[in-house]
Amino acid sequence: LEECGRISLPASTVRLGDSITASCTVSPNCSRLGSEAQILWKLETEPQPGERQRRLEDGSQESTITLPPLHHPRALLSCCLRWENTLQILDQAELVAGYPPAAPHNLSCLMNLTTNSLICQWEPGPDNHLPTNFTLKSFRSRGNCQTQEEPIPDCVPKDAESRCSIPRKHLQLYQNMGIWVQAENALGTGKSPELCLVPMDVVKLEPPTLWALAPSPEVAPPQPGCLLLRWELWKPSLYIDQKCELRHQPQLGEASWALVGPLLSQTLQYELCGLLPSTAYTLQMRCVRWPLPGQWSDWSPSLILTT
Amino acid sequence: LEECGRISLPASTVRLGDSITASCTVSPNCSRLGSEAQILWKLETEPQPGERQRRLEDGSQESTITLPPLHHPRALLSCCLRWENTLQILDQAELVAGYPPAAPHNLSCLMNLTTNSLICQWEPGPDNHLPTNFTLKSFRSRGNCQTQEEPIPDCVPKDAESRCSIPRKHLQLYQNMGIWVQAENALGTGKSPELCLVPMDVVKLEPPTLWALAPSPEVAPPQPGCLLLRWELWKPSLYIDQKCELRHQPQLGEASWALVGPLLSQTLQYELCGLLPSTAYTLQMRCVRWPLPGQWSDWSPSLILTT
Amino acid sequence: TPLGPASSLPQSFLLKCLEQVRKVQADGAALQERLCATHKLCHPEELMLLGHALGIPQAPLSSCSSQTLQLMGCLHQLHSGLSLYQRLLQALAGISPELAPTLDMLQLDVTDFAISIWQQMEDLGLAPAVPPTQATMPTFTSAFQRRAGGTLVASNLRSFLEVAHRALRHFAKP
Repeated sequence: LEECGRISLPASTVRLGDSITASCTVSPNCSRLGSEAQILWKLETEPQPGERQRRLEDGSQESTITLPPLHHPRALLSCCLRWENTLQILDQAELVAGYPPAAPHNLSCLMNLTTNSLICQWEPGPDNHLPTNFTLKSFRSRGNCQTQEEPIPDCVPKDAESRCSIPRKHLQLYQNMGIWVQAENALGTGKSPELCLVPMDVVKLEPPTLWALAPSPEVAPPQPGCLLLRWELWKPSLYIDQKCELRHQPQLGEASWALVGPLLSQTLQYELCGLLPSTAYTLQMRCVRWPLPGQWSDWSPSLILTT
Repeated sequence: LEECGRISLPASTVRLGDSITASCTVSPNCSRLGSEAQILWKLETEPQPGERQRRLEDGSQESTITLPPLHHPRALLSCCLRWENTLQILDQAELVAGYPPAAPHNLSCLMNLTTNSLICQWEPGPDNHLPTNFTLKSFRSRGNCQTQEEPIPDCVPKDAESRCSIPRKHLQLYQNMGIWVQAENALGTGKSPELCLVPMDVVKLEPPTLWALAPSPEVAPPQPGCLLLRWELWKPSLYIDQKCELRHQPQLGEASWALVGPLLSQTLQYELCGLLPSTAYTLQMRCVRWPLPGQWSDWSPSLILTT
Repeated sequence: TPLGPASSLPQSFLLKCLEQVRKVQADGAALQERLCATHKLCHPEELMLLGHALGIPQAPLSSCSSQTLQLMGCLHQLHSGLSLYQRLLQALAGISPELAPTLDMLQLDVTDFAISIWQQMEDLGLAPAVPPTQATMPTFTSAFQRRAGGTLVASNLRSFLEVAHRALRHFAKP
């Protein structure tokens, strides 16, 4: 089969605002007009003037055109021929325009003890109009991530999510690791600033569970203006030494939270005093890995007790 | 490494109610008791009497036991040895008991024009207590499925569902195909009765959409005791010739449905008369492929109009 | 007293080790619970004879026991013991689909703990140049033997960790 017309482009992807020079070669027998076939260009539906045409040795015609700066991420370029007062499309090419990827930013990671994976998320940066692949890259390191030991397999996020989770089997929970995000498209690569962290130091704790201690034979009823409490750490974190904080405020009125802490992470019974008598209080608690480094858990759901 | 003790079974899966004979061979140096090691059997936690023990040429001991009929689908058999007044477990085997699969029944198929697949479902039959694989098998046929032409790839349902969908690319919509379900487990195979159908003859139509025709310059208001209606076929079935049926009943009271049909599947305007004046009516419509064979669609959602 | 200068070890290292001991203990307990629930292997003492036949090696912790407590010797034994358990757990691969996730988690945490100790010994210039001779691993020829082996290894690991935990708590005392 003889090629009828063929567009060739220096690159199929250019930067927005750049202009591009294209050429179209039309073979002689396809045009059947003999030598003087008149090649025309269209960008989307707009005819494009200013093409330069020449005959090649093999008798085919070659037209070259420098298009105006591209301002649309996608544009359809057509190479056409005037034939029996119709405009015949011989070939089409999609012009793709955009920007190199910005460096992803705000990279942050948390170690999830339920899924046992390190979950990192980031801001991808402005839309660059081009298909862009994000990859979470990491490596193990002895010191503070200056030297790279074994690399860890790339973490490829699921369809266009700006988060990725590194499974437990690729992690050494008590060693330093360097982490960054790489964005890549047809026009270049962007690299986020590098994080250096120890997975266990960024464990995300779930809050403890707070309970009222019902008076019973073993448990004397609370003094006036006091409340009897009990709490339990989040089960998957029992092996981690923690300290906790309690905050309380009268349920009604505008009083701000009063903070009590640090509290031991394990108590069977705690008497909270210094409260207004026969008043309903909202109580919440949170814990943090301690004395080793860690992140505070969220505040627990409220427990409402009346003195 | 010397095999300490090894249970051998004629088959790891037997029929519920059958009894099974097992043997356990204990190598001499494992027992270190010299010849007279006393082999004992346990089924779950119950000691099993009645084993027969003999010495083999190589000095190992072999105990054989015929167990009582099995009435549990799963049971753990242990070969043990008395040693320094403890009972040592040398080997364990899980006895699996059940029934051969019953023949699946109530096989029915519908051609879904949205997913463009033939969806078949069946009743698996009683639980046979064994892991059972169900496969939907089918073949193309010229006549009424007496002769088998090309087979169609097996359709394996997703985890234990009793339905499977054969994708469009395996179907010839206007040809006969034979379909049946095969159930298979360690004790045998069960085969459902065979269906012989033409996919297009079992198309499942979605109901048409019913509208009231608002009076307008072109549309004269309805006569007393009449209602002005319009309906449209379900879009994906427009290429199929259909006939439709309308049913109506006064919204209040106990009157049963009145049926109007057959109605042409395409009308821009329909006047329904013979109704009680100023009465609220509930209207529903359904359609069926016609004159070619097909399945009635469900009744459409109700349209409530007042004469 | 045979006690080495406990203070030569950073407090954060000792606290990390204590946390890792508790983590591995929790993983080990989970494996034992599942072996009992899923395969009814609840009593290691019922599997002594099979254990002898399989030849499951034990890890010495003499330098960590209270009578002969010796810091650096204890670290060495702790590291080689953990390496032994890592290899034993590896040999149990294919134990059963239900137990595989629990076994993997235990093995990963034991490996992490061994690395923490090795790196601290390297930082102190105490890591042995020649790797210690490795005990031969038992070969398990049936699913039952892997489960029985798992029950014995988990039980031995539990006692190993109890001694290690007491020693580390002692070293960590300010």
